[in-house]
Amino acid sequence: MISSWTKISLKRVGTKNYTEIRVHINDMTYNYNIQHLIIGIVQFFVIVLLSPLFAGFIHKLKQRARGQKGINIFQFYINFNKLLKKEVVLSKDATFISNIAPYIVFVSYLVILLMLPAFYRYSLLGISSDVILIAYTLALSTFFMTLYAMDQGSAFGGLGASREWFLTVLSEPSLIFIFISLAIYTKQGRITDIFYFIQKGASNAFLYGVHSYAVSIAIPFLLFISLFIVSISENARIPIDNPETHLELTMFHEANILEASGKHLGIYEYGSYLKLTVFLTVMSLILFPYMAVNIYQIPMALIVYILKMIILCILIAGVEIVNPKMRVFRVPNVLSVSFILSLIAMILSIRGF
Amino acid sequence: MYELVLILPAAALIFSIFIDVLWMSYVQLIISTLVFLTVAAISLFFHSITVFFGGLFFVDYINLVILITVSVLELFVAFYSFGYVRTEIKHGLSKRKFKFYYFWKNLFIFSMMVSIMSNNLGIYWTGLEATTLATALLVSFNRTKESFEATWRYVIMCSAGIAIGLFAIVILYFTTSQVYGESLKSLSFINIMRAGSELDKNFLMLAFILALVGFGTKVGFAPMHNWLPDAHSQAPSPVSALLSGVLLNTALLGILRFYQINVSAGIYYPRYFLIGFGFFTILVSAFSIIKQTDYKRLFAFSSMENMGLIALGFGIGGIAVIGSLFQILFHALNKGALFLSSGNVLAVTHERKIEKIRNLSKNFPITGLMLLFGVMGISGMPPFAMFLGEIYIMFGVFKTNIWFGFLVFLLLIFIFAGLFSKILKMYIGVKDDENGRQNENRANSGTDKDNQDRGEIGVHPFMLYAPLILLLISSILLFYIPSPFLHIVKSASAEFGGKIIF
Amino acid sequence: MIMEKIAELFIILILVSVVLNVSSPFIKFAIKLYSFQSLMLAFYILMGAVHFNSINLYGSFVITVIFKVILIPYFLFKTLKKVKIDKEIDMYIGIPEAVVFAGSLTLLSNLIAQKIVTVGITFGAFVFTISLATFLIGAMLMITRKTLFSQIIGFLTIDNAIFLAANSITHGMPLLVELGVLFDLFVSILILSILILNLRRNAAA
Amino acid sequence: MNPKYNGIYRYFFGCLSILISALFIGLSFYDSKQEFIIKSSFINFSFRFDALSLFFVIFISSLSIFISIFSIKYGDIYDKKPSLFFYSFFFIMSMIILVISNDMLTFLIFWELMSIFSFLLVIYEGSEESRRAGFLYFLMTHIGTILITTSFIMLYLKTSSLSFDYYKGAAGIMILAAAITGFSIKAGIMPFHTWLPYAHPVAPANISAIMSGIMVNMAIYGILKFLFVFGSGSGPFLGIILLVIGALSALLGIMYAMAQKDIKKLLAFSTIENMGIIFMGIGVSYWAKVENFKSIEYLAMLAVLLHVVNHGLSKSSLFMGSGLIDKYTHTRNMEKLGGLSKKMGQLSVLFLIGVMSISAMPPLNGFLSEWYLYISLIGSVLTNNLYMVYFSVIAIALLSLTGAAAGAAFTKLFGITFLGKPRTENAENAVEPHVIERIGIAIPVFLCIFIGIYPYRIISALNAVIFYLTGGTVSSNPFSAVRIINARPFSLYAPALIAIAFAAASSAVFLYLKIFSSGKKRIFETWACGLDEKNSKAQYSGGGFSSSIMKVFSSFYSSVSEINFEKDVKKYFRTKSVYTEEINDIFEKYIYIPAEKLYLKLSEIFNKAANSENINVSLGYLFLSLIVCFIIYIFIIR
Repeated sequence: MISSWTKISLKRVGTKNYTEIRVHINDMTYNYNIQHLIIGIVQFFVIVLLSPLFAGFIHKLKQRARGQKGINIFQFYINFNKLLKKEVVLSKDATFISNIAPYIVFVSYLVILLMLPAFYRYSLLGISSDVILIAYTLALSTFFMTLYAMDQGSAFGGLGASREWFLTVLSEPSLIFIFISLAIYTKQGRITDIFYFIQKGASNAFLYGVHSYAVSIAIPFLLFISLFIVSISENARIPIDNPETHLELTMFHEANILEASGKHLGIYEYGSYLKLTVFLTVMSLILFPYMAVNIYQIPMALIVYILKMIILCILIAGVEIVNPKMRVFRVPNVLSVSFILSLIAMILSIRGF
Repeated sequence: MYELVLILPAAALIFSIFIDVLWMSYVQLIISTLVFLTVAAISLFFHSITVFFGGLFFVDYINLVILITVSVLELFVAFYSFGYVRTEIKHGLSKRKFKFYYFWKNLFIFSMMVSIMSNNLGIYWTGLEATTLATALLVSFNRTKESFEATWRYVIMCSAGIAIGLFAIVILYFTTSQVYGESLKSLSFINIMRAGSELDKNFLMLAFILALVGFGTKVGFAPMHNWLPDAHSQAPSPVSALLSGVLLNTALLGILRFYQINVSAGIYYPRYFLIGFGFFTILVSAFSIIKQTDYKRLFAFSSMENMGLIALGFGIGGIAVIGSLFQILFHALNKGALFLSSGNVLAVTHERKIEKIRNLSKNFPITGLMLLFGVMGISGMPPFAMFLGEIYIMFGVFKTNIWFGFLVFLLLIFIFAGLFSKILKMYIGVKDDENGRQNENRANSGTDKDNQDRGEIGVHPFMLYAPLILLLISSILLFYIPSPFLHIVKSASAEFGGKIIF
Repeated sequence: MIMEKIAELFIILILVSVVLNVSSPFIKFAIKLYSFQSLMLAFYILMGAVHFNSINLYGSFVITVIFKVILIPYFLFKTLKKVKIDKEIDMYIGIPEAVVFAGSLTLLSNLIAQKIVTVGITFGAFVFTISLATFLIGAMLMITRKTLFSQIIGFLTIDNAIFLAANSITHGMPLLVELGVLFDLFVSILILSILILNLRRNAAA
Repeated sequence: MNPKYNGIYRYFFGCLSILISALFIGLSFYDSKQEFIIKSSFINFSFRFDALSLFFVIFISSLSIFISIFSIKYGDIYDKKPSLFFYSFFFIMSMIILVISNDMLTFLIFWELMSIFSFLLVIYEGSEESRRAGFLYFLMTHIGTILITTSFIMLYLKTSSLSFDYYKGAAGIMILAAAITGFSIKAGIMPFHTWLPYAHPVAPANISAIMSGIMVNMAIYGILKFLFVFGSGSGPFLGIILLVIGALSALLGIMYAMAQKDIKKLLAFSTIENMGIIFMGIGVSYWAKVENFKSIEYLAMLAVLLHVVNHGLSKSSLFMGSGLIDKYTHTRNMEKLGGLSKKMGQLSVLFLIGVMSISAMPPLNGFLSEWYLYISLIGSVLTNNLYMVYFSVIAIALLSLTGAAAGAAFTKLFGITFLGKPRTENAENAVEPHVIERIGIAIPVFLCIFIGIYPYRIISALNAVIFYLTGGTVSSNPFSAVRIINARPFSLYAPALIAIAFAAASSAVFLYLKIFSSGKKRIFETWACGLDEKNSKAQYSGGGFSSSIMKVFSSFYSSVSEINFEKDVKKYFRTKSVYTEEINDIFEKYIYIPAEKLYLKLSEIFNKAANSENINVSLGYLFLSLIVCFIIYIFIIR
C-alpha cells in the first residue's frame, strides 16, 4: 500500500535553475514547480491585499453616485489597522467560540483564495481546488459566523444568525449548482482547470479558429447572471442586505458581528472583503477567462484582472444604487431565479452546446 | 404402552371424583407427567402405524404430532393448575368448584385422547362431541351471565356443527360399506385408506365438505367461529389454553382424516376448500382483532388466525405441510404460554377488559414480559419456534402465488398490529384520568387484603413458571428440534405428499 | 312392497311433524312432536330391521326409543316445567312465511337429492329428500327462533334427519357408534337444560 | 436484588460488550475468510466472514466499544432497572451475528432479535410516549421484516436453498424491490420514516446512539447485500428510484430536523437525512453497475461506505452528547437550554466537532463522503444517459439544498443549546460530565477528525469491501485525482492538504495579529439596548431561528401555530401571551393516519358483520356456509 503512496521526486531539470517538484502517482501528474508555487503565493497575496480596495472602490462609487463626497478608497485599510489597535470587548456570556470563530471565518476565506486562480493558471492549492470544496468552505465560514453571533446571547445575534442561514439555505444550492454546471460544462472538477479549459477553448476558437473544445457564450452568460445574484446575496449587498446600516430590522450580515470589536471586528470586516473578492474573481473569470499560462503573461493578465474587477465593481455599485432594499420574504423569489438559471445552464451544458 | 395414554387420563378422572382438591393437584401432576413420558416414549420408538384396543384405536404419524402437543401442553397446564387452584382458593373460591374443575378437565383430556387416537371415525365423533360437553361446564365455570351465554353458544353451535360432521361420517360409511360391508370395519380409518381409489368419489367429496363445515365449526373456521372467542374468554385460563392449543387441532384432525381419504382416492378439489376456509378465517380474524376489548378474546382470534394458517398449509400441501405440522405443536406451546400468563393477570385482578388493565410492567413484571414475548412469538417472530412454522407455510403460499402470499402477509401484519397494540397498552399504558380514579376507588373499596396489592406477589410461583418454561421451550425449539419429533413430522408430511428440502 | 309403502308413511310423518313444528309457537307441543317424530323414526328403523333381519337395526331401534322417544323429551319437559315458558314469542320470520319457507326447502332438497343420488340407496331418492328437508327445516328452526328451547328442538330435528339418512342409505351405523352418538346427544341435552335453568336464574336475578 | 449491587450489572455487561466486540474485531483481523456452520437438527446456522460483513463487524464492534465505555458511567441513572444493560448487550450481539450470518433463516432470526431488543429498549422508560413510539417502531419494523422475509422466500423458491452461497445473482427485480422496501423501513427512508423520530428520542441516550449510529446501518448492509451480491444486475430504474427517494428523504429529513425543539428528535431526523444520502449513493452505484459505468459505481460505493462510517461516528457521539445534556440538565428541550458551553466546556468542544462533521464542514469526515457522492452524481450527469441525467441533476439540487439546510439545523442545535445565556435553571445548574463519559464521546470525535484529515487508510481498507461488492477499487492515494467517465483525472479533494492550509493560514493570521494588534481584552456584558441584561428571554429562540427558513419551505410542513392572548386585558399591555406551534409530518398526516382510519373503519364493519352477538345469526352463518359449500360442490361434480 505504501508503495502506491506519494512519491515526491526532487530533481534538477536541465539548464533551468529551479527545482521541479513532481507529484505523480500511477497515472496523474499535476506539475508544481517553484515557479508555480511562487507565483501562486504572489497571486494569493495580491488578491488578499487588493480586496479591501475593491470594497472601498464600490463604496466610493456608491457614495459618489448619491452625490456624497465619498471616502478614501483606501479607507478600509485604515479601518482595519485602527481596529487592530483597539481592545477586544468580550461579552460575559462569550465562550471559546467567540475567540476562535473570527479566525476560522477569516481563514476559510483565505483557504478559498488559496485555491482560486485570478490571473495565473495555477494557484497554490490548485491541486485540490475542487468546486464543491469551495462551496462548502464558504458554508463553514457561515457556520462559524452564525455561531459567533449566537454566542453572546444577544437578541440581535440570533436574529442575524437566523437570517444568515435563511439566505445561505437559498443561495448555497445556487452556488453549488453554478460550480457544478461549470464542472459539467468543462468536464473538469477543479476550479483552476475549469477556467483554464474555458480559456483554452475560447482562445482556440477565437484566435485560431480551432473548435477543439465546445465553446459556448450562452452558458457562461447564464452562469454569470446567476452567480451575480448569488454574490449579491452572499456579500450582503443592497437589494438583499445593506452593509452600511445597523438598523436591526434590516440587518443580515452586520447583526452577526454586532458584538465583535477590536481585532475580531477587524478580521471580520477584512473577511467580508475577501469574500467579495472571491465572488468577484470567479465572476471575472466566467466573464472573460484570461489567465497567464507562463511568467511572461503575468503583467498583462494582472492588468486584465484588475480591469475586470473594476468593471464588476461598477456593476455591483450600479445595482446597489438602482435598487431599493427588498422585503426579506421576497429574497427567495430572486434567488430561485438564480437557481433556475444555473439549472438551465447545467442542462444546456449536458446536452453539449 | 399405547393403552396407557387412554388409561391414565381415565384413572385421573376416577381419582378426581374421590380425592380432595389439593391432593388431586399432586395426583394430576404425577399423571400428567406419566402421560407425557408415555407419549415421549411412544414417539421415541415409533416406527410404523400401530393399532391397539382391538383395532378401535391407532397411532400414526399425524395423530402422534397432536398427541405430543396434547401431552406437553397438558403437563404444563397441570403445573399451572397446581398454582391456579391454590391462588383461586386463597382468593375465596370453593374447593368443591375445583373438584368439578379437575373432573371435567380430566374428562375433557380423556375424550380428547379418545378422539385423537381413534381409528374408528364414529368413535372420533363421539369423542369430539364429548369434549364439547366436558368443556361446556368448564366454560361456564365463573357462573356469570356472560359465561352461561358463552357456553350456550358454544354447545349449540358445536353440537350443530358436529351433527353435520355426523352426516359426513354417515355418507362416508355408506360409501365404504360398498367395499367392506356394513360393520365397524368400514368406519376404520386404516381400512378406508386402504380402499382408497375404489370408493365413490362424489360421495367422498360430499363427506369431506360436510366434515369441513361440521368439524370446521369446532376448529373455528370463519364464518362458523362465533362460539370461539366467547368460550375462550370465559373458560378458566388453563382450560382456555387447552381449548386453543389442542382442542381445535383435534377437530382439525377430523377434517384432515377426510382430506387424507380424499387425497388417497385421488380427489384434489378439497384442497381449495381448505385454502378458502383458511384464508377466510385469517381475513376475518385480521379485521376483527383490533376491535376486541377483552384480552382473552384477543388470543382467541389469534388462535383462529393460526388455525386458518394451518389449514392453509395443509391445503397447499408440499412444503407448507411441514410448516403446518410444526405450527400445531408450536402454536399450542405459544398460545398456552399466552393464556396461562393472561390467567395470572385475571386471577389477581379479575378484570377481562383491556382498558382496565394498565401498567403490567410495574405490577406484573414477569407476566407482562411473558405476554409481550408471547405475542411476539405468536406473530411468528424469532426467537420463538412459530417463526419456523409460519415461514414454511409461507414458502408454500408463495409457491402457489406471490400476490396471494403478499395478501396473507398483509393480513398477518394486521393481526400483529391489533394484538400488539392492545398488549402493549396493557404492558405500559397509562390510564385515562377518569378510568384511573375509578380503578383506584375500586381497589380501595375491596375488602380482601390480598386483592388490594393486586400484583404478581399474589400469584403462586407455579403460575409464573409454567408459561415461562413453555416460552423457553418454544424458544429452544427454534434452535434445536429433537430429531424424533422431526422424524415424525417428516413422515407425517410425507402422507400429505410433503417434500422436505433442507 | 307393502313394507316399503308403510315405511314411506313413517317418513312422511316425520316431515309432517317437522312442518307442524314450524307452524306452532307452543314449546310443549314441539317437544311432543319431537317425541312423536322420534317414534316414527324408530318405527322406520324397526321396519328396516324386520326387512333385513339385522340385529344391528334392532339394537338401533331399542336405543332410539329409549333415548329419543323417552329420555330426552322427559328431561326437556322437566326443564320446561321449571322454566315456565310455554310459547315462542320472538321469531325472526312469522309462522306463515316459515311454513312456506319449509315447503320450498323441501322442494330444494328434492332437487338436490335428484342431482346427487345416483347409485343404489335402499329406498331411493325419496328418503334422502325427506332427510335433507328435515335437516334444512331443523336448521331453519335454529336460525329463526330466539327461544332456547326452539333451538334445542331444531338441533334435535337435525339430529333426527341425520339418523334417518344413516338408517336409510345404510343399514344403520355400527351399534357401538350409534350408542356413543345417542349418549352424547343425551348428555348434551342435559347440559343444555342445565344451561337454560342457569340462564333463566341469571336473567331473573 | 440488593440495590447496593445494582451497578454491577452495568459494569458487567458494559465490560462484556466491550470484550466481545473486541473479540470480534480480533477475529475479523485474524483471518478474514472464516466460515463456520452450527448444525442443528432442522436448520443449520451458518456464518461467514466476507469483506462486507467484516467491514460491518468492525464498524459495529468498534462503535459499540465506544458506546459501552460511555454507558459504563452514563448508565448509573438507570441502575434501578438493570435490564437496560442486559438488553443492550444482546442488542449489540444480535447485530454482530446478523452481519456474519450466511443463510436466510439465521439472518431473519437475528434481524428480528435485533428488532425485539431494540424495541424493548425503546419502551424501557415505560412512559406513554415510549409506548406509542415503541408500538409504531415495532409495527413498522415488523412490516419491514415481513417484506424482507418475502424476498427471502422468493429467493428460496428460486434457488431452493437457504444458504446465501447460492443466492449470488439470483434476485430479480421483484425480489429486490421487496427487500429494498423492507430494509428502507428499518433505515427510516422517507415514506417509511415515521417511527424513527419517535423511537430514537425516547430510548436512553446510549441506546439512541446504538440505534442511530449502528442499527439503521444494518438496513444498509441488507440492501448492499441484496443489490450487489444477490442482485442479478437488472433494472437500472431501481437505482434511479433509490436515488430519488434518498434525495427526497435527505431533504425532508433535514427540513423536519430544523423544525424540532427536542435535541434528540432533531438528531433523529438528521439520521433520516443521512440515510437518504446513503441511499442516494447506493442508487447511483447500482445504476452505474447496471449501466456499466465502472468508476462511478466504485466512487458511489465508496461514498456509501464512508458515509456509513462517518454518520455512525458523528451521530453516535452526538446522541451520547445529547444524553449527557439530558442527564445533567434534565431536559432535552432546546428552548430550555442555552449557555451550556460555559458549564460543559469540554463536552461542547466535542459536540461542536460532531456537529461540524455531520453537517459536512470541509476538513472533517462528513464532507469527504458527501464529496464523493457529489463527484459520482456529476459523473452520472456526464454519462449523458437519457434519464439518469435529469434525475441526478435533481439529486444534486436536493443534495446541495440538504447540505445548506443541515448547516442551518446544526447551527441551531449547537447555538441554541450551548451558546448564549442559560434560558432556565436547568441549564444553569449543568456541570461538566464525568471523564469516562467524555472519553466515550471523544474517541469517535477524534476518529471523525482523523478520517476527515487523513482518510487514505480507511479508504484503502474500504477498497476490499468495494472490491467485494463491485469488483473494482478506488484509489486511496492522497494525490491521485478521481476519474469518472474517461481516463482523464476529473478532480481531487486532498483533505490533508486543505487541513495543512487551514493550519498554516490560521497560524499565520494568529501570528500576524499577535504582532500587529493590541492584546487587550475586556469582559463586559452584552449590549441589550439598555434593557436588563439578565433577561435570557431576550435571546432568539430555537423556534424563531428556523421559522424564516420554514416559512419559505412551508409546503413541506403542515404546521399549525396559534397565539393565545389573555382576554380582557388592554390591547397593548398584555402580561402574557401563549404561542403554540405544532409541526406535523405530512406523510403522517396524509398517508398514515388516513390508512389507520380506513383500517379501523373496515374492521368495525367486519367486526359487526362477522362477530355478531346474536346466536341466530351465528347459526345462520353456519348453515349458510354449508349451503354455499354445497352449491360449489354441485358445480364441481356437475
